[in-house]
Amino acid sequence: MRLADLISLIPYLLLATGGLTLLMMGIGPKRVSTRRLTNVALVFLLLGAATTLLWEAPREVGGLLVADSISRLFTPFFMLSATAIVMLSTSYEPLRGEVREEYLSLILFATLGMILLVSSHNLVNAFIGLEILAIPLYALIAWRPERDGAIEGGVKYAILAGFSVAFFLYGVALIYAATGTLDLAALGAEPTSKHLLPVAVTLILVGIGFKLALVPFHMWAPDIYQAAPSPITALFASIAKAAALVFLIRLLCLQLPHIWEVLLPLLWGLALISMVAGNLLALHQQNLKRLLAYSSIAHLGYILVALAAGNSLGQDAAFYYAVAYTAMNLGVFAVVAALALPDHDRENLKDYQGLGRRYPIVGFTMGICLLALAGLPPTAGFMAKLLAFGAAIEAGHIMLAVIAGINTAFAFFYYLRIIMVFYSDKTTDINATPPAQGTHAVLIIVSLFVIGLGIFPEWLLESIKMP
Amino acid sequence: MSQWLWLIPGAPLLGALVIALLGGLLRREYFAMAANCAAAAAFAAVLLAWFTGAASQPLQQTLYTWIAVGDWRLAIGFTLDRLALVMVSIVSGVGLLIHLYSAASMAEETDQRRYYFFLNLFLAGMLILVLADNLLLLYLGWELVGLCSYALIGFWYREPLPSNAGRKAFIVTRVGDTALALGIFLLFSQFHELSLSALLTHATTQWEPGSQLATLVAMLILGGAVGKSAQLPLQVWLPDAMAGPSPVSALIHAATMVTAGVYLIARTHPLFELAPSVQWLVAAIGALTIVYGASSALAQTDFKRVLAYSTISQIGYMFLALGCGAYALALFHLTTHAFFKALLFLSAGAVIRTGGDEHDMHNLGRLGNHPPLARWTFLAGAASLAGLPFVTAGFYSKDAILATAWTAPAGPLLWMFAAVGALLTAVYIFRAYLLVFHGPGPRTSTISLPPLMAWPLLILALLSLVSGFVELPEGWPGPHLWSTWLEDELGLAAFPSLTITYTLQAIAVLLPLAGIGLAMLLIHREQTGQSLPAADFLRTGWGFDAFYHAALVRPYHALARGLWRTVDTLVIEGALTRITTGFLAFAAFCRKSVEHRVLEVGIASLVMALQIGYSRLSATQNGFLSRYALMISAGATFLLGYWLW
Amino acid sequence: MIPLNHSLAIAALLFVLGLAVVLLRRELLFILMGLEVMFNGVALTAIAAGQHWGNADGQVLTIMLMAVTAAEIVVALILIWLAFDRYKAVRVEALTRLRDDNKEGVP
Amino acid sequence: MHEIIFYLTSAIAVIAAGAILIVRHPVHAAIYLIVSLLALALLFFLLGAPLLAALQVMLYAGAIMVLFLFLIMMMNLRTGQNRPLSLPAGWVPAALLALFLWLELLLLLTRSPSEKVGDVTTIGPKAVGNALFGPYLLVVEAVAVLLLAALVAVLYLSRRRQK
Repeated sequence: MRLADLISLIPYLLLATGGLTLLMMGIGPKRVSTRRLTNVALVFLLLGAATTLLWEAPREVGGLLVADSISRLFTPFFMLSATAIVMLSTSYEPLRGEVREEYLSLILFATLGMILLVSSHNLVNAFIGLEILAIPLYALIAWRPERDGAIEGGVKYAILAGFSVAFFLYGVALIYAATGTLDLAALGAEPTSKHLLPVAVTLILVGIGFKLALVPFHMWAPDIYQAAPSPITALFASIAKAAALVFLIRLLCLQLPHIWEVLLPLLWGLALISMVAGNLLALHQQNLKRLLAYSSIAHLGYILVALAAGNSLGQDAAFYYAVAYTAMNLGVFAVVAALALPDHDRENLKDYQGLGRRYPIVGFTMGICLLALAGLPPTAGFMAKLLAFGAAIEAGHIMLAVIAGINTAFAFFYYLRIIMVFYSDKTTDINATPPAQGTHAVLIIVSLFVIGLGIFPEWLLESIKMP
Repeated sequence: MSQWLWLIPGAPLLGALVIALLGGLLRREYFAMAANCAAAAAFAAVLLAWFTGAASQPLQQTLYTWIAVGDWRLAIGFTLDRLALVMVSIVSGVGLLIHLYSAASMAEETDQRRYYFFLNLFLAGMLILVLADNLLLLYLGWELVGLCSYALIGFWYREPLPSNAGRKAFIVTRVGDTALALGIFLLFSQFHELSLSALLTHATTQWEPGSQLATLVAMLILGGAVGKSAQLPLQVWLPDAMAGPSPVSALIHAATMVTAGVYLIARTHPLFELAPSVQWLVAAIGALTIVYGASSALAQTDFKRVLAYSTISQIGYMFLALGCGAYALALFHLTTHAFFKALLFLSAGAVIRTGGDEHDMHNLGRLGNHPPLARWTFLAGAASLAGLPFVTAGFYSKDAILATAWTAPAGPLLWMFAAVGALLTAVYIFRAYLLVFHGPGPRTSTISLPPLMAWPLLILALLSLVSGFVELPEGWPGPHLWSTWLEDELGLAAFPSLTITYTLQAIAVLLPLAGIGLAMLLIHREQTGQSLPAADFLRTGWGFDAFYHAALVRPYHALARGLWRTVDTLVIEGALTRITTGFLAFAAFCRKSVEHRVLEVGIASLVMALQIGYSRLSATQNGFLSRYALMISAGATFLLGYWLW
Repeated sequence: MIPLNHSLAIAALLFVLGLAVVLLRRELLFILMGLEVMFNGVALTAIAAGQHWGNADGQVLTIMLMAVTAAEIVVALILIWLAFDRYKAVRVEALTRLRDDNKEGVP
Repeated sequence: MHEIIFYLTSAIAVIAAGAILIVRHPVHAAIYLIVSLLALALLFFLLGAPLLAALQVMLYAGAIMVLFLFLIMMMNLRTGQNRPLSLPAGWVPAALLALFLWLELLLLLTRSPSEKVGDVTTIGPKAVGNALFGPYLLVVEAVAVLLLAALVAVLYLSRRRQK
């Protein structure tokens, strides 16, 4: 292992040692303050993000990991988002006193899982990454088990995630059975004439589809979104999904383009039903977190519209959409977290009445992120949809693009409904402590990012170009 | 200068940002100063461009590449050719004067920050629109000015009238904007290109003249232009927009924004040349609008609404010129119109302001006591608008359009409309002048205007009188600077043979004089209590508002309600059958016709389908773990089934 | 010897049996056992394929699978235990409090 | 001979797995599961993976199943009874779906004819070890983190319970 390899590994090592350090601090005889623990976690995450700058041009590490432009973009992105999650968690009322070394180390491990997933060059590695991401989440969903629905959410997610990962693994095993290798580069050279190969990739698609909450693998999403503490909802509604998505795009577009081609009709169908069912389900939903869960199902549908195009524009659009989607959802769930009541989240929409007026920054972020989710310029959401639907049109999927457009129009209704609630004249009388400084910082940064990405999309599109 | 091009829209944009972000730190008197500085900087940049060769050589600047995906890239860039140079000069020059005027006239308003923010933002948007070298940026500016217009019309949003007017303007122009957006999409899907110059080259080389695509695209662009420029049939928003402050009316709804449609057509004129039928339609719309606006202005009692209908009518002249292929002449009239219409609005604003916010012309006349300066400058503007021969700019620009209209297909007919319009123009504007300034009230006022209001009026008055001399009528000895300078970009206008031209010019000389006489007659009749025949019809703008209300607004309301409420409410509300009378019978017929029923049932069943879809799907989310797993396996089975099949 | 197809068919049968257990049984512990059987189907696929291709990757995959299953089962078991401890929930029917609220949902 | 043992063992593995579907008592189910796992271990051995066979016995049958049994006993102590087996309401579609999925998999898996049928070559612990600590070294490290994460999760959740 050469020095350059080691340098490429530094972010991963930092996350693992960061988790360990936190745990060690926890077992010492003296109780370390929560603030200090948080700071340590933040330092490791930021350091990890910074060290990705040291990465050299695309290189493979031990045939398992690859540090190319995609991982160089998403690794620091995930780490920074995880920083935001940590900051949200520390001031999240329902978890007060529970954000200690276990919580923080699990978040660090989950982040490690994500960055392993997006940079893996081998299916075994991807599988482990997926699991390092998933297992901390089982516990994090049920964090502070006495919360309403926490355990139910944890059990549901653990069992269903196990169920879906069985499909994923079955796909991996069948790929191995078909070709005798698990290395993605070697797989790229295999012809599709091996019947098992597309079948196996379809099974992997089922497993990833579960993580992405595509219809019909979506049913867990609203329940778990509702059950989890909002910062954790933010985690797996944004970056965890983005990680799975990036892995899928890497697998299909970069490594197995020939499989991608034959898989297009399936993606087409998944995109269609995800959009339609997601938006329909969101239409009258009263619980904000569930509503956002359904909206994110629809958004994954839009992303699949781009992927189903099967061209390079679609690939770029999907990557762009992944980033935009992450930021938008991080923003809305950060708002939900910021407005939480002492013991649980606000549930029904009417509990949020007028809060946008009372807390201007919160309202601003919610407004920006919802407009972005609705796809209005000049936000990133607009550009993402433009690129995605543009890709579909370029590929001749006019029908799909039209349906996506209609869906976007309908989705407008419920996004507008939320904004109207936030800025309604009546104000809810359910009071809670105002959002903390750290939360405000996260909110502002996220909304600026969402706007900035919409105005300067080239910055992102440039950086995902393959050298 | 090329690398400083961004400064032209950048300066007001920066001003707007400073006012928005640092507004909390500034005392309220400084908002006007900041906004004026920004406008002055933009104007200075334009002057600099004139002196550094923009008048001879187009300038270009690419700011940054916005998107580059696949084989397609979109750069944000500005182009300053002669057409754009004319526009930016007007926008920034007149804009600056109106900013200065605002500083005095709006000084007592409490919400200075919002006002100047939107005023500066509007200026930036308009300059972006004009300078944009691609359609997307143009559309951005287009929407930005629409937004600012909406915000400024509704500046006094606590009163119902302005805020409703703002909403109306927004919604009506949105119809046009949608058409424009569709046109842009269509162009993009055809050529995978948004750069204006490249698009026009592609279109002229690849499309046959008269081809369906070219016609469709031209129609869509025309739709956008019609909405923004308040031409038939989307003119209804402009009279109501007068509910905003007078400087706003002067800047946005007379001098600049409403001419954006004219600019757009001039900018994309090769497309219209590929679609001769649409081009003729432009001329026809223009001709009809001229008569429509002028006749409606005839019966108004509200001072500013006269000017609003007059604007509609005058932009009709520009459309007529565009439709006849005389783009340079359209631009010429645009320029002179910007001067005299801004002048009219500003002096009318001064009169209204000193008259205690009185809008009714009869009352203003009874009140008398108007600042003399406002009176003389109004007279100058009115003379120019009426086109009093030889000494006013309006004469030269309108006369040329009248002459060139003769050459178009069905030219004599178009000319007739334009000539009738010219006559009516003189009638209504002098009616307004006589009513307000020669009413029964005292005429001994010595009220002087503050210098910040006086100077813009004087400058504009001067320009309204002399700016016509750059282009003397066809067949006259003397300079034709304007058309020759723009010839490379916009081509030359066609004129009928010299004898006809001279005849037409002679008629054009007589028309305004006849108009003044008619105006005096009219005043006399009005003062003796006889009103104009069909005055109500004219005053309501030929009843367009009522028509739209019955044919569009009411069904739309029902539709919106239906979407929000449940199905049965829709069915009850959606009956929608209140029969209107008079000439609105046509609308009633439409509403009762088969199509409407079909639409209604369609909407109802759509809502029903959505409801059912929601409740069916929502019922599956029953929290039941095994059911969730079942769905996953079912999904997997279906996906695998694809490979079997 | 044993053809790859046969092993794969047996593995598929195991996988589907496990799946059937997950779908048909309502006791949480049974569902977890069903998951185990599914994973074992996968393991058999990997081992058989490893034999077919004559390399160790299949076995590596299976070892990873075992480690992951162990981790997963442990966390799942503790959650099931918590559910039992708090709500006396042994069957999935007891865990349906998180759901779409249909009574109030339609305006 | 080899084949007979193989098919016989697979039959046991399948039947034992199928039994889980129908038995009533969780302890019985656990025992059937152990039988299935052990049969599978034998299959691994027959397929030339002795290391995995050993691991299967130790890890699954030895460790994980003990956890299961432990939990069953704890829970049964509380409930004190087990219900008679009654298939849930919507079992027919679910069963049909499973059947259909199996047929589908079978058809897809046997599409390509298996070409070579040679002798079983044992891939021993050494080869596996070489692979694990050669090309897959990083994965092994990652698994360590995974197990640590699981440990932390379990410790936290169980600590809560004691309060």
